[in-house]
Amino acid sequence: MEKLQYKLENFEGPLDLLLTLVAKNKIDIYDIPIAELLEQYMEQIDLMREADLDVASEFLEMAARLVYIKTASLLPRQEDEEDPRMELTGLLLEYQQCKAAAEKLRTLAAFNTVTRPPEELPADFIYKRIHDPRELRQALRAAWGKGKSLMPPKPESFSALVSARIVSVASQTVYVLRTLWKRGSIAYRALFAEKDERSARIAVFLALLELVKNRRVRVEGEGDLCEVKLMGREKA
Amino acid sequence: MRGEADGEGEGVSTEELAGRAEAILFASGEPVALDRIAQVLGVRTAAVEKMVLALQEKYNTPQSGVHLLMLGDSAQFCTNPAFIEPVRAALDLKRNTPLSQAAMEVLAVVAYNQPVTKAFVEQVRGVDCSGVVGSLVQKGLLEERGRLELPGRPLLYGTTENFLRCFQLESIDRLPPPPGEGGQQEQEEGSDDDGEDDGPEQITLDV
Amino acid sequence: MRGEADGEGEGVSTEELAGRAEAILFASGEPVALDRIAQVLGVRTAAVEKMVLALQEKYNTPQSGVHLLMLGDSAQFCTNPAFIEPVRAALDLKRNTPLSQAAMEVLAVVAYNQPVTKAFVEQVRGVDCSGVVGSLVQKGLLEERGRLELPGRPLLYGTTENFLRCFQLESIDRLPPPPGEGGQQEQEEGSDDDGEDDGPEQITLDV
Repeated sequence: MEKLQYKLENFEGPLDLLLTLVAKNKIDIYDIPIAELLEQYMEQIDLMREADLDVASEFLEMAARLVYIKTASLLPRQEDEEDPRMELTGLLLEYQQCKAAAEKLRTLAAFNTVTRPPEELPADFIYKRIHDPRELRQALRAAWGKGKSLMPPKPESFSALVSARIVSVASQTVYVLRTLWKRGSIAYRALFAEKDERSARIAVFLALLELVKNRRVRVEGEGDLCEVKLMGREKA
Repeated sequence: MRGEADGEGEGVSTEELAGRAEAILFASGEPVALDRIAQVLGVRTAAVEKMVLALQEKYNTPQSGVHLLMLGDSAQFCTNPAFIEPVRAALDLKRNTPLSQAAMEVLAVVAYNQPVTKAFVEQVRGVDCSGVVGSLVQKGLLEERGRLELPGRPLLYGTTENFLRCFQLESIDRLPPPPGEGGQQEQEEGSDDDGEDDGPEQITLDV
Repeated sequence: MRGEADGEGEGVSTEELAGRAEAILFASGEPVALDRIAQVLGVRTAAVEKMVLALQEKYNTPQSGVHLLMLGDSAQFCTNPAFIEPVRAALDLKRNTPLSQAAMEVLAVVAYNQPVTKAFVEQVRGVDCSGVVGSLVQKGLLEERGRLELPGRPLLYGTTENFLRCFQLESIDRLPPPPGEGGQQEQEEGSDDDGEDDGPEQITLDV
């Protein structure tokens, strides 16, 4: 086979290099003489290394692949078993098509038109969507609990640091149920609205989990619109 | 094609020169000095002036979507001002995204308590609301309503006519009764409405 | 303003509607979907198609500085390609550096197989393509098209309207038929006309 001197940087990748070798040696892509191709491929890689250049890992990976294919093709094969070289053939054909398609595209490329930047119109920000007024009520409800739970702690709440009262989950189970018996449902956040202490809030949360697990209450909706409902008794 | 750019106006038809001027004016979003066009086309400024006049005659009709303006010694294409509204509608709709939950909450707090300061809204929601309030003002849903006579003279905010339109309210009195929760604010006006069984007392929590 | 967005095309003359469409296309600068124009003008998309055809007839002459392109389902104004040099000269635009071989290959794989993942492109080319894909997205030639519902939910890529413009295609269907399989380079030319059955599925790999 003819000796070739290429620079690897000139190739788009291992497939490109292989295709070049195939073309130069007029190799039948459907019946690749894998041993010879491997030999030539390795020569190129070695040349690169001699030149002290970094060989991209993809090139080494392909070398390993070729070695594998070569080994596999030496082994006896079942009749229905595929020629291990076929996978390589497939890869090369695909890449060949890719290159051909790229050439076709290149003939179309024009870059000969210029477009205009969008005109800077004074923006009209006025809101125009139509809403149901009840959304406001819902939003107010959602907003209300928030401040309570997110505002900076009141001075009293620091006393808890000293007295560290532990709030029991049981007491908060009673609290949740009692609230729901009265009301049937309540906004999730509102449940926590008056619970300034962390331990109380945790207890309410745990109580809620327990009640959900025991199918006493149901939590519906998501985010700020989340509602807690008593099960088995719809709100009158 | 290449040579022409360095400018010999000769040998090129007047129509083609006008087309080049048109292309240059179109591609630039900004006003282009006639001098500059003359230089590129390799013709006198007076010739460019003529072209621009001819282009104006072609473009500046009431039905045309595009007009050509003279601004001093420059020319600029712009949208026919008569069609600014459909243009806005086509390009601006992105700005009309639905209100976020945060915006809705701020709006609700203001609507039910107006006029209120931003600090009040922030206290209720427990988070900074400057950005949201600003954008609601920009959207024409909130407006400034003077200042509170307190240290710092904070601005007061209220809802607008546009707010009433968006929420299909004839007047601000027609707001749905506020939910009773949270215990303290309900005195304002809401819970007097009968049908609301979530009155404030029902939410009273035992701590 | 409100009315037009919700659309009453009636009561407005065809010329005025065409003018509005022209204004929208002009002001946008970018490709505008005909659907969108139809929605804003309150007419059917078919009517907008007609307007665009009429505008194309008016604009797309050899002497005109401005052309109207159809790009997929969108339309966009741009300069007459014949006048690119004076436009570049006047606006100080750099000549586009031609796309690298790698970029052309990536574009080709995406164009013929879109939407595709980067992994697919890399499989065909046998090399990492992250940098190239990124720069093509930045150049506005490729765009993200959602994610594939597979582990890792990889991003999908497709070509843009800008790609269509730069490659002078009215729609992606107008890509030349893909080069056939079995592909010694010479065969491509032949397979152009008859080789319809070498459809893109033959480039398709299982990812």
